[in-house]
Amino acid sequence: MLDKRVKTLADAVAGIKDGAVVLIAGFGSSGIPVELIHALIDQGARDLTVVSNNAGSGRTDLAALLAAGRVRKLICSYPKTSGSVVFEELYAAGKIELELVPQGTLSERMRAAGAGLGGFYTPTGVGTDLAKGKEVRTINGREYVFETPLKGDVALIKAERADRWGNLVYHAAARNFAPTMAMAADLTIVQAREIVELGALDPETIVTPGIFVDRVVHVPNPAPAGQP
Amino acid sequence: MLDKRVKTLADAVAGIKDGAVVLIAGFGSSGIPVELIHALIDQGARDLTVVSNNAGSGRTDLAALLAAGRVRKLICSYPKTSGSVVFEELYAAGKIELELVPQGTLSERMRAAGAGLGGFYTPTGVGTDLAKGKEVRTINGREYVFETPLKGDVALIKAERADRWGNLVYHAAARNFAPTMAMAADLTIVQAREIVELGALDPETIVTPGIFVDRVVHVPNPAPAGQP
Amino acid sequence: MTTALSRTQIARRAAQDIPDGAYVNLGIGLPTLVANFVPKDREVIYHSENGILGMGPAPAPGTEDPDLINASKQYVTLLPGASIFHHTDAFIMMRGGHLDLALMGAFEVSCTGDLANWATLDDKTPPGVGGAMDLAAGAKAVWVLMDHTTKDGRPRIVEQCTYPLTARGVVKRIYTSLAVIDVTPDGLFVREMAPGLSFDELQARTGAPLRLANDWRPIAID
Amino acid sequence: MTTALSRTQIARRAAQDIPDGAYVNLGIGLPTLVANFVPKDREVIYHSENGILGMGPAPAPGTEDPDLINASKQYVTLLPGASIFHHTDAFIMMRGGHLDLALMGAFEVSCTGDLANWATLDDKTPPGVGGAMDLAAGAKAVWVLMDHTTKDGRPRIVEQCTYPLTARGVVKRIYTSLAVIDVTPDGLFVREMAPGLSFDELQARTGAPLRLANDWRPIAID
Repeated sequence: MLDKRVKTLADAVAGIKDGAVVLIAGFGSSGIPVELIHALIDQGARDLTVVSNNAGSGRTDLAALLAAGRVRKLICSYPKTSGSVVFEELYAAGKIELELVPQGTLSERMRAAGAGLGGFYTPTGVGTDLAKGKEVRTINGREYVFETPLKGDVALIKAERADRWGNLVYHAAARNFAPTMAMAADLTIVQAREIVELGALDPETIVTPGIFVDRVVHVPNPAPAGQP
Repeated sequence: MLDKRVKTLADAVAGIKDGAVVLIAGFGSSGIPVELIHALIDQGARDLTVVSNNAGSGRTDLAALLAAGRVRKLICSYPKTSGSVVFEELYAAGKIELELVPQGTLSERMRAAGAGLGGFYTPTGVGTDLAKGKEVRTINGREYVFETPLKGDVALIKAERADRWGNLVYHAAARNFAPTMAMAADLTIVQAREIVELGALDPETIVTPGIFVDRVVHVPNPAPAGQP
Repeated sequence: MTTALSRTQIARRAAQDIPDGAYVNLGIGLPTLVANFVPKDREVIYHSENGILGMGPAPAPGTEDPDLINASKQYVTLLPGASIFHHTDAFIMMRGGHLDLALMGAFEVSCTGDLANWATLDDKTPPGVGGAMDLAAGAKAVWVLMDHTTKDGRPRIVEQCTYPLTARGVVKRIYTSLAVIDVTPDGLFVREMAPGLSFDELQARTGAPLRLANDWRPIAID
Repeated sequence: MTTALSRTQIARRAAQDIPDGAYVNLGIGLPTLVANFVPKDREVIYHSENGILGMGPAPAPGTEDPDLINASKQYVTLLPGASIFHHTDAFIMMRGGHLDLALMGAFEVSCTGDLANWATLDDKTPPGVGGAMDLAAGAKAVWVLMDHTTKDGRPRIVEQCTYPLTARGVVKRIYTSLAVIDVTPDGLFVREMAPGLSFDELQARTGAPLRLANDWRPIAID
């Protein structure tokens, strides 16, 4: 029987190693897997590379992971949001490495990893500082930058509903990076507000097929992200 | 007001030019836009390049377009299916050009066109006849073939339901190539079994957002593909 | 006396030019205001990089959904016909040339349409690029909305950008506090000027050569 | 007297090795039969390249849906937990290493695991590749099911393929009418042989050197 449910948040994040590349879904405060991030803090892995669109807000969730000194490097598109005080302090103090990636390239690089591709050419960033040192190729008269896959050891995802095969649907625009991150990591861990019977999700409206998911934990009342 | 509905099949295919690259959705007999193909035959455009996974079956729809001598070249992954007699005759007689592309590469090349990418590296086909003459690059110790975007002038799509903004949902596994082809063509034309009021489709379960669609025509009782 | 346009007036002016039925992405800040002023008889479909097409106005107080926000992280609603998709698909729309218009703020725009709007020259605060480079590279047209000069009077429209570039040669039109300017292969053409402003005054506050269009007119401010 | 396995028996034998909970793609032809013989206490999730995960058995007569077919264009059903997605996503699963197993037919397999199963040497009939190259390149493991020799007795397991390649070095295990053979970095290891067959007889019908595993056993045919 295929059953991806685990009982506790500690079970969900068990085995994440020091030095892991951790993809954390969410955009601003939407779709942030707050409880999984706090479980990761409790779990203790350090020297992490975190890939997430923003850099957290306030003092909880991603900001708390940063504040705990667990993150060596952040790969993101927009670290500077209202309330991203923890990141800004660490950055000003030279205590965290930042790889800034255009948002579409960030998402596409993770997709490439999940899709088994070796890389792709994008027009995004041509002629800018973010393309410095990268191969540029003219294809059909237009310049493109070569970008490589960005693979995660782990992905942390927040879903609205899941079943025991790991099929997922999301709430409103909370899905954002989650479907792509789910396919781009070796170990995809999901917190779901509701766990439903197999067959309860309409096959035609499942957003993330279970093949991309490894563990599902039930978090019925998820906390909002970035709260004090 | 944004209204992509057109009244007739003739209106739907109006303006398709000789020499056009036409993406035709469907896999086997599922998801084939039969009525749009027959409208294209009536419309008269010739010297077409058709991109479709198979080569038609029987004497209707895609097979009828081939039989009418309108197709100069077929780009597909699997032309040899039960009933693909018309294509086989043309092929044996040297009357049609065939570009055979691995199915995942076919789909990914169209996606690249829709996504504005200049190309990608895939492990598919390395060391095979289908990679002959193509650039091969070793990335992180693995060999990949360079593949280029495949853009359509036109895409013909069959959907289950559409609204006036061109939002689409499909029936069962009939969606197959349609969502990718819809984004890869300059002019995406849809036949929908049902046209619903704006707002009737659940925003979270729309499969093809209307931004990828240009024209929608109502075909309430679509004929099955490949019938005699 | 010249009356420079306020930020609201810049947004209001740009809003008049958004066509009916257009797919539009509104950047963070000033461009976000534009939606408030588009004539009500036009149906404009707003895109947000986090996976929304068909955004409606801000929700009534108490009905906000934390999972329904725009790129500026403000609460939004969905219009009938809206669709939700994931980030990678949202950027297919942006990078793949499917959006008719991207309205963006800028630090500087060059006379050849180079855009600089993502990074300052300050090393201490972390830079943020977001979706700016994807939009700039991929939208069918990029319009910039910005004050005509910096707070201390230096021009933002320049021969060559001094700020780090977002993309080269992409800006088609500039709406500033003083003028509406088209970026063309033949240079910068002034289509409209703030009431009371002379061309010489405008040129003096601009860091690149301007040409006055034959059919120029004063910006209509209501 | 050796009794070679029938096609059904090859499928039946391979079915015993499919693990509980595996994501599996069954190629056109012989592999498609395998699903009928997997032990009922195992939950196997079948993938189809046209965008289905969680296919169930053939539908009852009269309940067929022309839009619910597998890669062999046969009518299928959906199990509870099934999902539908588009072609490009279906191939992400195949190319991206998300499928545990791909079972495929073959014309030839080489002793280093090269696979040839998409094109004959005949120029007159059009070749068809379908998803074979994507699956071969991307599945975590590729198992081949085929007759041990051609109809006229030539070996299909060879030093080097004479048919056009589908992929190099991808086949991990071969189920034939005469044997179950593992492809390893140390060569071909015979794990099982058809009842009554001697190793020398098997080697004689094989175009590449075989080694007999210490723990080999006769194929159990029920």
